Amino acid sequence: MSGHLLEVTDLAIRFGTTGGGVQAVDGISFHLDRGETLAILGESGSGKSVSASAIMAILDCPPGRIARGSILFEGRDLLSLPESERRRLNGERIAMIFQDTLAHLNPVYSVGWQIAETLQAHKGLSAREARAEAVRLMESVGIPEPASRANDYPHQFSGGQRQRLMIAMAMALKPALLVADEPTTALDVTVQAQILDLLREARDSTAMGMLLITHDLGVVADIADRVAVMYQGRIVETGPVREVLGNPQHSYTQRLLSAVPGREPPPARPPVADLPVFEARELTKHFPITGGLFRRPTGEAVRAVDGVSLTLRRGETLGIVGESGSGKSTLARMLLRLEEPTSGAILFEGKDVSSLAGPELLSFRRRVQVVFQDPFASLDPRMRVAEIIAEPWTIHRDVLPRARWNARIAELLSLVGLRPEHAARYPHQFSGGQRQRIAIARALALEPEIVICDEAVSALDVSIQAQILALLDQLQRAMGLAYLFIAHDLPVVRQIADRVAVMQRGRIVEQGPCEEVFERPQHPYTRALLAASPVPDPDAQAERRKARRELAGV
Amino acid sequence: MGITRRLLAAVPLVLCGWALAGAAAAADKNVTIVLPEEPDIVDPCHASRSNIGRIVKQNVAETLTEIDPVDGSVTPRLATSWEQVDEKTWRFELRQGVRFHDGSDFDAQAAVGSINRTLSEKLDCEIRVKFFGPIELTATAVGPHTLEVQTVEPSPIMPTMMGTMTIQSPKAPADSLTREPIGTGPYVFKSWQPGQNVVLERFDGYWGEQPEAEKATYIWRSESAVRAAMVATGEADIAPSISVQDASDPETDVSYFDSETTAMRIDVTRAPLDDLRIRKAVNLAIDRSAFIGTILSKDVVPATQLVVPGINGHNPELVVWPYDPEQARKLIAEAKADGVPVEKEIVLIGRRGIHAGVTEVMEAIHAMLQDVGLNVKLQMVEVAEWVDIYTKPYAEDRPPTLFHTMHDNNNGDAVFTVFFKYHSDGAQSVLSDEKLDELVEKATYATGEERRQLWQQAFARINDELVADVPLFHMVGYTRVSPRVNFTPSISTNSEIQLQTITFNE
Amino acid sequence: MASASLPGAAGGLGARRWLAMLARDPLACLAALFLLLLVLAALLGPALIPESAGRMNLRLRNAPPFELANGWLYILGADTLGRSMLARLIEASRSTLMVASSAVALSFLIGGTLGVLAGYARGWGATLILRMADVLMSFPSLLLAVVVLYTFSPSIKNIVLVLAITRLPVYIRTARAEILELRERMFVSAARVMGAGPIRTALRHVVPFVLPTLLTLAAVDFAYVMLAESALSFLGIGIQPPDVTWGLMVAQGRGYLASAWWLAFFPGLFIMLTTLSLNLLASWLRVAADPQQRWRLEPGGKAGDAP
Amino acid sequence: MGSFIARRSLQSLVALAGLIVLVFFAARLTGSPADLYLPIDASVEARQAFNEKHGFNDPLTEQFGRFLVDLARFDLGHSIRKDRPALEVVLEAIPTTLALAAVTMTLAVAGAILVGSLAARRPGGAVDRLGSTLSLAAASAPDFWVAISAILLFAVALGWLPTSGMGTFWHWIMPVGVLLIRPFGILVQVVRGSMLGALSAPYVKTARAKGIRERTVVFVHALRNGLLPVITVAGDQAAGIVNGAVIVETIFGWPGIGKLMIDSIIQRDFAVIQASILVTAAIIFAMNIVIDLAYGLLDPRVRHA
Repeated sequence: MSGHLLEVTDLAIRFGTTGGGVQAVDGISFHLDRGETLAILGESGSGKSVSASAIMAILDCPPGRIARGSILFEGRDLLSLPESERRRLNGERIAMIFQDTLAHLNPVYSVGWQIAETLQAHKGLSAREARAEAVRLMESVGIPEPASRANDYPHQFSGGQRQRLMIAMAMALKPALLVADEPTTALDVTVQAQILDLLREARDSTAMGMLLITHDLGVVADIADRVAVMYQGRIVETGPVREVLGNPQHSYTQRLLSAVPGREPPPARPPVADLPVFEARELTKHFPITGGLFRRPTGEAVRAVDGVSLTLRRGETLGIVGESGSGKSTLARMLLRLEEPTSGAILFEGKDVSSLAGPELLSFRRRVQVVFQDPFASLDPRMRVAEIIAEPWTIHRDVLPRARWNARIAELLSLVGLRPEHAARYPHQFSGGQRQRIAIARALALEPEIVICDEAVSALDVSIQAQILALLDQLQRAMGLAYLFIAHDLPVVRQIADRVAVMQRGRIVEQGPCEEVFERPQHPYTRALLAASPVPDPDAQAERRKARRELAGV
Repeated sequence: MGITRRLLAAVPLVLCGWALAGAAAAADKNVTIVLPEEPDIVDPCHASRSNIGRIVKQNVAETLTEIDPVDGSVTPRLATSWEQVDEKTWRFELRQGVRFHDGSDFDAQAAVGSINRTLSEKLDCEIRVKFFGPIELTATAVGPHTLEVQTVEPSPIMPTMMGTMTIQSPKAPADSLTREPIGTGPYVFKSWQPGQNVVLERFDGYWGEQPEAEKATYIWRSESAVRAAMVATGEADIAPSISVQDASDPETDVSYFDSETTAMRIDVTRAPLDDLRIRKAVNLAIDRSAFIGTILSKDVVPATQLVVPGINGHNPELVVWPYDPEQARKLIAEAKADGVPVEKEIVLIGRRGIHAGVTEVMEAIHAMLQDVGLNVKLQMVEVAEWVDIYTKPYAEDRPPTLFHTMHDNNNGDAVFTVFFKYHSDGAQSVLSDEKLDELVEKATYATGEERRQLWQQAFARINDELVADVPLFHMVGYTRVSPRVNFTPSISTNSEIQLQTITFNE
Repeated sequence: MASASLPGAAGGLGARRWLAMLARDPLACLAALFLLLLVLAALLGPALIPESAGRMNLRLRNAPPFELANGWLYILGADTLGRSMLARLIEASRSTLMVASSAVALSFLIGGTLGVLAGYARGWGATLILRMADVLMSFPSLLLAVVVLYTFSPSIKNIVLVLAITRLPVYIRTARAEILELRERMFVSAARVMGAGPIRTALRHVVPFVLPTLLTLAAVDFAYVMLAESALSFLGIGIQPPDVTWGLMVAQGRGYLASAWWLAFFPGLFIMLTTLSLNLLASWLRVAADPQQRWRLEPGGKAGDAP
Repeated sequence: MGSFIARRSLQSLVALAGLIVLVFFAARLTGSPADLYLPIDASVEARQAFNEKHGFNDPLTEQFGRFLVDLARFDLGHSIRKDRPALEVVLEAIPTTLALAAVTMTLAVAGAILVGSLAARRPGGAVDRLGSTLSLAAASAPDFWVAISAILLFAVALGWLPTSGMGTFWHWIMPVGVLLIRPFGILVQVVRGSMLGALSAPYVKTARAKGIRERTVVFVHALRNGLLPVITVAGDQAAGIVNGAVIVETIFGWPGIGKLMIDSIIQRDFAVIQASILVTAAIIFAMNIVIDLAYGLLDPRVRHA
C-alpha cells in the first residue's frame, strides 16, 4: 500500500438538478498522509464543507451531484464503491466530527447509546460490551463521571463537552482518517484550545490522518501541518503551514491574512471627553427557577447579570468581552430596555431608563440603537431593504419628512457601502456581510447617539469582519457615535475599543483602558482568555500554547 | 369491572369468522329480526311505542282483546268474551288456565293489578298517556275470572281500547319500570344486552298453540339499506320498515298498508289560509298521482281523510282532490280580488326522516304550490321542533303554516284520530268549529252504526266543508322477509310483530 | 456574492415565478385548474344553466347518466325529482363553497386573532383563551349543531357558525404556537428597539409569518368542513332543503346507492376532488413557500442554497 | 413529572367545569324532553305533569344547583329515556368506542409511519406520489358514503364480510376500515412532512458518517425525532374518534358513545348528554396528558424543560 492515505483528484461537485446548476467545487486535488493534518482553509461558500461531505458520502443528493474526479482512500476509489461498502468504511476507517454539535448529535438518544451504536454496528459488540467501551471512551476524552453521564442527552452537555463526545464517537474504532468540519467554531477560545489539544493527542496516538476544514487561521496555525486555501470552489494555494501563512503567494491568501484583527497594532483612537451618557449601576438580572403545581418561584435563580456597573461616554467605544453564558447579551438587552433588571439602575443622561414612558421613551428609543449578531435573523425577511431602513421613520414621524425618505435611504446605503439600487431588494438576496451593513444602515437611520453592537461581527468571515469594523470606526469618527461593543473575540475588541470590560459569570472581573487590559491583564481569567486566543502564526502559536500550559499548571 | 369485561369482549379474539354471518341460515328454528331502532326501555306498559311493541306486544305481554288488522273488528285474546253492562261499565270474561312466565296465575286480580299499574301516575306509561289520558277508569275483579271496567264518562269502545292494554305479571314492580317484562305471551323475555340485542325464547307453558319459532333475536340498524342487506345476506330473517328504494327484490320484499297517513295541516287561523278558497286552491294544486310509483311506492293510495278504510268511522264517500292548477289559480285570483293577502309568505314545514323520501315529497309539493302562484317557503325541521310546532300551546306570532304530518291509527276507531286533531280541545287542533265539536262529542259516546255515521259526518265536515287538511297518502311499508321463513306483514306491523305467525319453509 | 443579481428574484416577477413553480408540479397544476373551473362554475353557472333544468320533471326521474337523449344538461343523469344532476351540482357548488369558505374564513379570522392574542398576552388572558379552546375542542359539534338549529333557524348562516366554532381551537393553538416562537425572533426585538409598539410589531413583523401556516391549515380545513357538513346532513342536522349542498346531496342519495348510484356518487366525487385538489395545492404550497424545499420546483438550484 | 401531571389535571378540571356549565345550559336551549318522551297525542296537562314531575318547570338556576349537588356526589343523574342511571348507560357504551378507537388508531399510525417514511425517503418518487395521493383521495370521501358502498360491495355483492354488527374478527374489518381512512390519510401527510425534515437533519448525517445501516438511520434515528408532530395529530384524530365515530357506529350498529350521544341529543335526554360529554371529555383530557407525557418519553429535551 504505497501512496497517500487519501488522494482527491480533480473533484467537481455541482448543485441543482436540471439546467443551470452551480459548480460548488470545481476540480480540486489534494492528498493526505497518515499521521498528518491537512487544513482546508476557506470562507463560507468556498466549497470546503461540500468536499468533506463528498468523502463521507453524505452529500445531499439531489441537489448535490459529483460531476467528476476521484477520491482514493487507501488506494481504493471511493466514488466507484457501492453504497453498502462505503457505509462500512464510514465510522470504521473514516470518521467525521462536525461544527454544530447540538444539531449533529441525535437529541433523543443518550450519548452513551450513540457512542455504543458505532461499536455495535461495526464490531458486533453486545449492548453491554459496547456500553462499557463507550464509557471508557467518554473517560478518555475527559468527560467527568462517564458512567452516569452516559445516560444523559446531548442538550445536557456544554458545547465543549459535546465536541469531546463527538470525538469519542469518531475515535471509537480508531479510524485511519478523521474529517473534522469546523470542529471548534462557535466554541469559546478557552474551550477551543482544549479541543484542539484533544484532537492533537488523538492524532498522535493513533497516527491517523486528519483533514481539518476551517475558516480560522489561528486554528490552522495551531494544529495543521499543511494547508490548502480554497476560494470559490478551487484550491488557490497549498503548502506547509509555515510557508503559506508566513509568505502567502496568492492574492486571496494575502487578503485573508491582512484582515485578521490584531496583526497590526490598533489605530490611534481619537480622544474622548468625559461626558457619560449611559451608566449602569449595580445592575442585576436574575431568572427565577419555578416549580411545583402552580409554577411558583422556588427561591433559586439563575444569576445572569450580577452587580454590573459601567459607564459609556460620548463618542467612546466600550468593549465588553466574555465567553458564552457570561451574561453579556442579557446586559445588552437590559440596556436596551428589552429586559427589566432585577435590581440596579440604568441611567441615560442621568435619567432612570426604567422610568421612561411616552415621548421620553420614544426619544430614548430614537437615540439608542442596536446591531445584533445574526444578520440573517435580525432583518424581517418579508420586507424590502427600503422598508427596513424606513421603518424607524414610520415610527418616529418627526425625524424625516416622507418626501426625503428615498434620498436618505440612498445616502445611508452608500454610507454603509451598498448601492442605492439595493433598496428594492429583499434581505435574502444579500450575503451575510451585506445584511449586516443593512442592519447598520437601519440603526443609523435615526441618527442615534449610542449603538449597541451585540456580537455584531462574530458571524462574519474575517475579510468581511474587517470591512465592517472599518466601517464602524469610520462612522464613529464622522458622526461622534458611542459604541457598546460586545464580543467574545478578543482581537476584534482590541482593535475597536477605547476601554474594555471583561465579564465572567455575570460579573465584570476586570475593566480598564484597552491597552492596559490587553498588555497587563490583572485578573487570572483575563490572562487565560488572552492565552487561549490563537494567532495565525505557527511559531507564535506554539509559544502561546506552551505559555498556556504553564499558566494552567500554576 | 364491567368495562374491562366488555372491553375484552369487544376485542376481536376469534378468527373463526362467519359464525354469526352464517348463523341465521342454519336449519334451526330461530328467527332474527332487524329493527330500525333499539328500545330504550322494554316495559310493556310502553308497548304502544313502535320499537317496544314490535318486541313485546303479544309476544311477551298479551292484551285482553285484539284488533283485527283487516277490518278493525275486536277479537278475543286474554278475554274470551265481553258485554256492556251499562253505558259506563263493561264486563270481561277472562281466559282460564293461563299462566304468566313466572308461574303465577292469570286471573281477574292479576288483570286489575296490571291495569292499575299501567294507569298509575307514578309511571309515565305511554299506554295511559296515549289512550287513557283523560279517562277516569276503575277496574275491579267481580269474579275469579271476571273483570269489570267502569268509567266516569260513557265508554262505548272499551273493548277496542283494551286491545292496547298489555297485561303483566303481578310481580312487576309497582313504581318503577321493569327491564325483564313478564307476561302471558308465547315467548319469554330472555335477555337484553343494551346496544346489542334482545332475545326471546318460546314459552313452553303457553295457553295457546305452540308457535314454530323457538327463539327470536332482535337487533337494530338505523340505515334501511343495511337492514335490507342483512336479510339479503342471511344475517337476519325479517326487516320491517325498509325504504321503497331498498325494496328492490319482489321475491322477498312485501308491501303492506301500515295505517300511516300523510297530510298537511292547514293553519286556518292565519291569513291567507283563513280563506276557504285558498285552502281549496292548495288542495287542487297538488298532483297526488305524480308521487305514486315515483318518489313513493306504487302501492300508496291518495287519501281523503286521516284514517284508513279499516278504521271504524272512515268515510268512503269522500273523493280525492283532483289536480286542477287552473282552478287553483282562479280561486286565488278571486280571493285576491276580495282583498285576501295571497302574497303573504306561507311556511311549509316538514320533518326530516318522518318517512323515506319525505324531503323529495316536500320539495315537490313546494314546487307545485309555487306553480299556482302561492308564496311558499319550505322549512325542514328536526323532530323536537316539529313536535313543538305540532302541539299546543301554539306560538302567538306564528306565520301561516302548512304543516306536514304523518298519522298512525291502527287501533280500530276514529276516536283516536279525530278528537286530538280536530276538536277545539285537541292537542294538535287548530280548529274551533262548533258544529264539528258537537259531532265529535256525540260520536265519542255513541255506539254501533250511529257512531260510524257520526265519524263519517265529521270527516265530511273536516275535508269537504272546512278544508282543514291537505290529505295526501295512505302509506305503505315494506318488509323484507327471508325465503326461509313465512311472515305476512299487516297494518299492525308498525306496532307489533307476532312471532307465532311465523313459519319456516324447511 | 452573485446572489444579489439573480434573475427572477425581484418582487415584480413573483407571480410569474409562482406560476412556473406550479407548472413544474403537474398534479398541483391539475388541482389548481379544477378549483378554478369550480369557482367559475359556481359564479357563472346559474347564468348558463337554463332555469328549467333545476325544475321538477318527474318524467325524467332518476334518469341514468351518460345518455344524451335528454339533452346535454342530463349528461350526469337526473335526481329523484327529475332535476338535472348537472344543474343541481352547480347550484349546490355555490352553497357548498360558500358554507365551507365562510366557515373557514370565520374560524381563521377569529381563531387566528385569539391565537395571536394568546401568544402575546401572558398570564390569565392567555390561559383563558387556551382553556376555552380546550372546552370547545371537547364540545361535541353535534350538540352545538342541534342547539344552534333549534334555538335559531336552520339556515346556512347558522351551519356556517357551527362549523366555524368547532374549528376555532385548531387555529387558536396553531397561531399561538407560532407566535411563541416568533416573539423571540431577533427582528422583533430590533423593532422594539426602534420604538415600535406591540400592535405595530404584531401586525408588521409577526402576523405575516403566521399567515402562511394558517393559510395552509385553512386549505386543509376547507376539506374538513365540507366533510363535516355532509356528516351533519347524514345525521339530518345539516343544511336543510330547499337549500342544497353536495354533502346534502350525498346524504339524500345514499338511499339510492343500490338503485340509482349517480345520485350520491357525483356529489361525493365532487367533494372528493375538491378536497383532494385543495390538499394537493396545500402540499405544493408548503414546498413552494419553504426556501429549503423550493428547489424541487425550480429549474436548477440556487447558489445561496448550497451549504 | 408528578407536578406536571397534577398541574395538567388541574387545568383539565377547570376546562371540564367550563364544559359542564356550557353543556348544561346548551342542552336546555334545545327544548323540552316532554315533547319527545310523551306520545304526540298527549294532552297539554299530561305534558305539564311530566315536566313538573321531572323538575323541568323549575327555574334553570335551581335545576343547575340540583345538578351540581348531585355531581358532587358523583351522581350524573338519571336517564329519563332509558330509566337508568346516566353514568351506567355511558360506561356501557364507552368500551366499544375505545376499542374501536384503539384498534383504528394503532393501525392508522403504524400504516402511516410505514407509508409516510417510505414516501419521505424518496420525495417525488413512486411511493410518495401514489401513497400520498391515494391516501388523500380516500380521506376526502364522506365516510357514510364509503361505509354504505362497502356494505353493498363486500357484504351483499361479494359476500366476503358480514354487513354489520359486532362479534367476530370479520365484523371489525369494515368499521375499522372506514374509520381508519381519514386518520390514515392525514397521518401519512404528517409523517411524510416531519420525516422529510428529520431525514435532512444534521444528526442523520452524523449517523450516516458513523456507517449506520440506512434502515436504522430512517427508523431509529430519524423516526423518533419525526414522531413528535405525528403523535400530536394522532392524538387529535383519536379524540375525534372518541367524540365522533357516530357515523360508523350508526351504520354498523356498534353501540358506542357517539351513537349514544347523538341519540340522547335528539331525544333531549339531558342526563345522558351531560354524562356522555363529561366522560368523553375526561377521556380526551386524560389522553392529552398522556400525549404530553409521551412527548417527554420521546424527546428528553421536553422532559427536562
